[in-house]
Amino acid sequence: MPVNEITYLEGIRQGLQHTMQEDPDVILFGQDVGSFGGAFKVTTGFLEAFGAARVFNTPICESAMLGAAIGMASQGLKPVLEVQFADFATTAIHQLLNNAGTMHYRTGVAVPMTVRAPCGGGFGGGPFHSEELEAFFCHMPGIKVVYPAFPSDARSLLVAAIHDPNPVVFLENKYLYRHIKELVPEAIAPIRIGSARVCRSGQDAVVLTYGAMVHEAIQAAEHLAADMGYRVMVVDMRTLKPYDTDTVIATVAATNRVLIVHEGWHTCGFGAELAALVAEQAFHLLDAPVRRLTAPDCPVPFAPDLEKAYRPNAARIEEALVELLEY
Amino acid sequence: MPVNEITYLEGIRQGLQHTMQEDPDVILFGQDVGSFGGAFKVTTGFLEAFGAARVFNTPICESAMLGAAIGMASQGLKPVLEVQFADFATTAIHQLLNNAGTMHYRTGVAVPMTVRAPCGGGFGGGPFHSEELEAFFCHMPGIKVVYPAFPSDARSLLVAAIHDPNPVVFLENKYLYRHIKELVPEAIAPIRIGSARVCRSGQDAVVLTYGAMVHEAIQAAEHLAADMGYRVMVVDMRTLKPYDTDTVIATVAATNRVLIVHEGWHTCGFGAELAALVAEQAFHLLDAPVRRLTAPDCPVPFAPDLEKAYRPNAARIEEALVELLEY
Amino acid sequence: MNDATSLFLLRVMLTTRAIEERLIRLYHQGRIFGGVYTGFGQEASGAAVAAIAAPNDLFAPCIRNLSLHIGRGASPRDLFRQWLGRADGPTGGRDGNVHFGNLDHGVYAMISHLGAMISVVSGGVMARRYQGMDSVGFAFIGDGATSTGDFHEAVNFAAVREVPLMVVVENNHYAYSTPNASQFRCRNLVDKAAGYGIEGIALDGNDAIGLTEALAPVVADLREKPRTVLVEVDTMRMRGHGEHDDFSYVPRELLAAYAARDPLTVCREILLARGLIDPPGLEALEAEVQQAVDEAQQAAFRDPPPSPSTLLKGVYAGE
Amino acid sequence: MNDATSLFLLRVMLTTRAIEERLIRLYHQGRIFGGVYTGFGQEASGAAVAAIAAPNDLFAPCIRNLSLHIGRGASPRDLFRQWLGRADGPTGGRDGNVHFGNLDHGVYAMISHLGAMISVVSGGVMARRYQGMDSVGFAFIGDGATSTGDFHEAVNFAAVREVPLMVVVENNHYAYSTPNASQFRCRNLVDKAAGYGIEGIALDGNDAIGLTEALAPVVADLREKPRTVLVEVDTMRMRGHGEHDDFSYVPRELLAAYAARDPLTVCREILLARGLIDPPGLEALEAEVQQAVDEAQQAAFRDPPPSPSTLLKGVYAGE
Ligand SMILES: Cc1ncc(C[n+]2csc(CCOP(=O)(O)OP(=O)(O)O)c2C)c(N)n1
Ligand SMILES: Cc1ncc(C[n+]2csc(CCOP(=O)(O)OP(=O)(O)O)c2C)c(N)n1
Ligand SMILES: [Mg+2]
Ligand SMILES: [Mg+2]
Repeated sequence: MPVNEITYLEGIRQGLQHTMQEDPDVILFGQDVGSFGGAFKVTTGFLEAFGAARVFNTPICESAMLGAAIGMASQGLKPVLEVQFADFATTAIHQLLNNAGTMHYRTGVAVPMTVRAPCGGGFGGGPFHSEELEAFFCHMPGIKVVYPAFPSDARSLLVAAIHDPNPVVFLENKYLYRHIKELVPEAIAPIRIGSARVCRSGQDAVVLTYGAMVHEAIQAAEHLAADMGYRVMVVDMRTLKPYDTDTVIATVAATNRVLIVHEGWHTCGFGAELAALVAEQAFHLLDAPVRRLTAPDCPVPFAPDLEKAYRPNAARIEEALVELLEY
Repeated sequence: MPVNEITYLEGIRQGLQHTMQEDPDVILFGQDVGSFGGAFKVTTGFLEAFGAARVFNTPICESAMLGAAIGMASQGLKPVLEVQFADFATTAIHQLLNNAGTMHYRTGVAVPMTVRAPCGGGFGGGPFHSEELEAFFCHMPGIKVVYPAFPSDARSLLVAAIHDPNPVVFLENKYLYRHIKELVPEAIAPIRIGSARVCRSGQDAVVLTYGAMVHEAIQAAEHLAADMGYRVMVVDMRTLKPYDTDTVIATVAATNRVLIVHEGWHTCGFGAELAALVAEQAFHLLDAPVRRLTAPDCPVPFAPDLEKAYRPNAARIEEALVELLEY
Repeated sequence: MNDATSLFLLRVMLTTRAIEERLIRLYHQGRIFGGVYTGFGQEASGAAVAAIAAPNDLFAPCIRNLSLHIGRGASPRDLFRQWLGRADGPTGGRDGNVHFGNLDHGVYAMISHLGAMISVVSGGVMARRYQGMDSVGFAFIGDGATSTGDFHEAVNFAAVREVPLMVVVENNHYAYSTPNASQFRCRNLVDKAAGYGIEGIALDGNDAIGLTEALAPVVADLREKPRTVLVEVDTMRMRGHGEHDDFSYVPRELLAAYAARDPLTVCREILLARGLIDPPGLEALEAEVQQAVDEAQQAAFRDPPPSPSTLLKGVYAGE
Repeated sequence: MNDATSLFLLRVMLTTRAIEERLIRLYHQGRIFGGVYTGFGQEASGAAVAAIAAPNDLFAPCIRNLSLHIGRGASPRDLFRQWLGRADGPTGGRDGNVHFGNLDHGVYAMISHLGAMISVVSGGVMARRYQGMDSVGFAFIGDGATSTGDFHEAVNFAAVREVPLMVVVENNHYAYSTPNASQFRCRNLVDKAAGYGIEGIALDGNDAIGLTEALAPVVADLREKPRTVLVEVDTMRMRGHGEHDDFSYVPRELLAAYAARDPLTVCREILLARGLIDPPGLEALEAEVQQAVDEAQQAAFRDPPPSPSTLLKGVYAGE
């Protein structure tokens, strides 16, 4: 089986390209996604490959873009909409929450649309180009939320998202775009939305995380193994709504100590949901209180030193793990 | 001390009226708040009492309304903005999250504005007039969130919200507007944003809740006391951001069993935050897993039987409490 | 315009009026859960659009456009089922009152957020044309809702993409209690068309026949030369925002002026004058419509409500 | 227009250009964290507005309006501190690049969400007038951002409330890579004015002196008769959207045409022609500006970054 090394960004590109090649119902639009290839150059060449009827630029109007995607999806197309930064989706929350998220429930009409939303910080993007908004999206009934951390998963999950008959928010971590590479086979393996990935095995504690923090957690676990001999499991949640409660419970059963890590805000973040689930359903399995390590409730700061203090990283994950392991 | 019986709605009205009488910097605007008195008639007579410079109708433009409030607040006024239903604030999340919520952090300019947002269901409002969106608001750095359940608290907390130097989302439960009465003194007692209210004492379990569910929880606790002799404490969180972690921990310490109840959605709801806090900080105090009783992840249905199944109520709280108490 | 179309307009409007009169009565009898919102006095535009449209066209009605639903084939019984939250109604009781539609008839079920549906119907038309269908979209919107960002984004986007879309602004002079003067500063809402680079057409919104005659050629042309157009129709909301609202803020002379031009009266008179119907025929038609509405209401009251056990069915498709 | 004003325009634009040229160089040297976005070629409008405005006026600049900041008194050192994320910069390193302001100068710090600041400056002006101050607002916005719902809501709201607000649309023909033709269908953006019931004025955006002369009486009149106006200025973005962008999608002839009408060249020539400055005076001024920029940059590089311990300071006011 031929194997190639691809970036996270290339994984997204391949997933989208593959789906568009296979299925003429897939339509791509967004600001600058046409000949420019999008702000992050994910769709370079798509206009040329698939033509102006399937790939087009929009004016700057997130609400109308989402509305149009809903309209297209309701007619059986599978629109893929790129918002330039997830942060800007906040101008059109109602279209996702109230329109896309309720249409099937209210009327029986399915809305198979995918919203690609680049998110996350770590590159000096400041308060308006670095946000992690998964908690908002996960709170919306009728919406699915996918957030890969690896090139292979990005590729497979984008295919799954596009073919899912529901509105899916596909979160792309901008920091990972060009920082993460992986060897992947030619053929795209199917992944079920709702399944987590155990990235690293271990029995002393488990880190439940996703997005860029997966890689920080793996690094922290490796340090800890080398320095102190602890075996820490790392789980990439990978899909946040629905999320893989079975894997969460199983890994808590296997380790009895849980650290939850994400780069989104603390209060009512996705980590709260995970901690609540563990507290409700795995209480008897815990040898120590569940612990959250998240960004604080604070706008994402620009200055490198501030952002470093803001964003969890391998060193702070390691610290938290040591406290948890020594509890 | 003269005492009057007032409704929840009247509490809000009095709080607003009092503040406007005392402080000319308080300005009121929103759709139909003028001579019409607003969709729920909270501001009847305000235009006549305070004049057109301080009370005015706006076009239908939630984003521009929020933006204008930010602009006014940045100049030292204390605007109070009514959105007709909290549901419609979803068209302008960016103004709250990104603009109001970050301005002081970014520039040192305070934004003392209050957004009054009628929310919640129980009256056949359907998917777009019944939403509970506190989890969204609580996830936003720089924003405070207040959600009274009693006429006296509504009155006091609205005064506190208006005088707070930060953007405050003041959630008003529509079901409570005319359903809940309370005897209150003439003088408005100050309440600190960040303090919960212990509505009912007890030592067998505690219900952490807010909004309309406070009254359902009290009813459930009374039934349980009468039927089975259990003494269940009920805590009205009352302010959700910041929330009163001390009271939460203290009541868990006093009862060792926790039920969290709200009528908002389950996943990443405010209940997840409370459960996570308890799991992290009061793990050793628990005799049973913490439990959430919330609305399911489902649009708010219209039909009475469906909405009854959707929305937690005294009977279901009682059921959950029995399970918790017998764990 | 052929005779059948004229009679279609009259029948649609009579049916709409009869249903809404019944809803109003049921509301005041306390037999309806939730509020009641009608298009009383605004029946002409929805009927006219239904008369003009083709089978593959798509529609985004607002709260005052029951006549559009009726014109596209919604049955009175479905209407009452919707208002009563019945299991077999268009939304199965998940939503109530005006928030329904039927994509088999091309009609989207609105969400409450004003302006949000224009882009949806526009996207629907884009999809149908991509699929090779001839399809034109019709979006209705109130004077108040033209202030929303959603109105602007959707009209601009559609105009740029040359989506064949007719945006019908029903200027009924009030948005809830707020009059035009506090809502916009342009003289007419049709003045907005130029800012989108599209044609604007202002018409009398109470004359269904006049609307049909004026708009039919425009729509025919949209099919040939796809593009977006803005139509402003002048009309009046003859009741409160909802039935809970006594609309005492509306000057009674204004209401009287529009009452004299009630869409049903206008249509009836034209049909009588043109000899397309005679008084006995009219009486028979009205009786027939009333009977259908009576029967539909009675049937809907007997129809079952949704079972609570179905609460979570269909939150996600494919599950 | 008096001579001092002409010289003010020149100095503001020279300073702006010198700072932005320096930022571009620093970016390509890898000495700036994050991206660099400039208003290269669009210096005239911000300078003109600064020249016209009064002390109590309020401003909402966009990413291409450094000249407005400079014209309102932002120091080059503050600018570099901002771009370098320094502790004592306008946002203390919490925000970066163009997202800064100074309310002491009446200038709001923009958020990125396009269109969102128009309502903010409008609300600020409402507040100042309520407080009895004479204040006019100036909001800048790009051609692309006119497509946002926020633009529409804010302009309509301001127009209805008769807020003295000048909305300056800088049509630089591109929104990132997207040309006007894919952004709007009206001929000129000023065509939107009628839809808000406000006056629209179209001007050459590269002639600071012409802009000042044309707009000064308009602003004077706004103070007397408060109302909102829309100004469209024709200009060109002479670099990429940011320095990471090679803007190869912009036809080089288009750039050449605007290069010939570079705002600095235009202004210099008028001043020389009017005898308000002579070549040696100009040279001296340019040298002075360059030296100020050099010093400011060097000072800013020495200025300390914020301490990580201050991360949570100021999330809430009053704490
Ligand atoms: C975004 C949004 N804000 C507020 C509301 C509340 N609301 C419902 S109808 C209405 C008035 C609508 O007026 P108009 O558009 O003129 O329609 P009409 O009722 O006159 O037909 C308002 C403010 C809403 N539905 N959506
Ligand atoms: C609501 C929103 N959507 C998308 C973006 C991303 N974005 C930043 S600048 C830009 C182009 C802006 O074009 P224009 O308004 O013409 O201003 P110019 O850059 O030409 O000065 C875009 C799409 C944004 N900032 N805000
Ligand atoms: Mg109206
Ligand atoms: Mg531009």
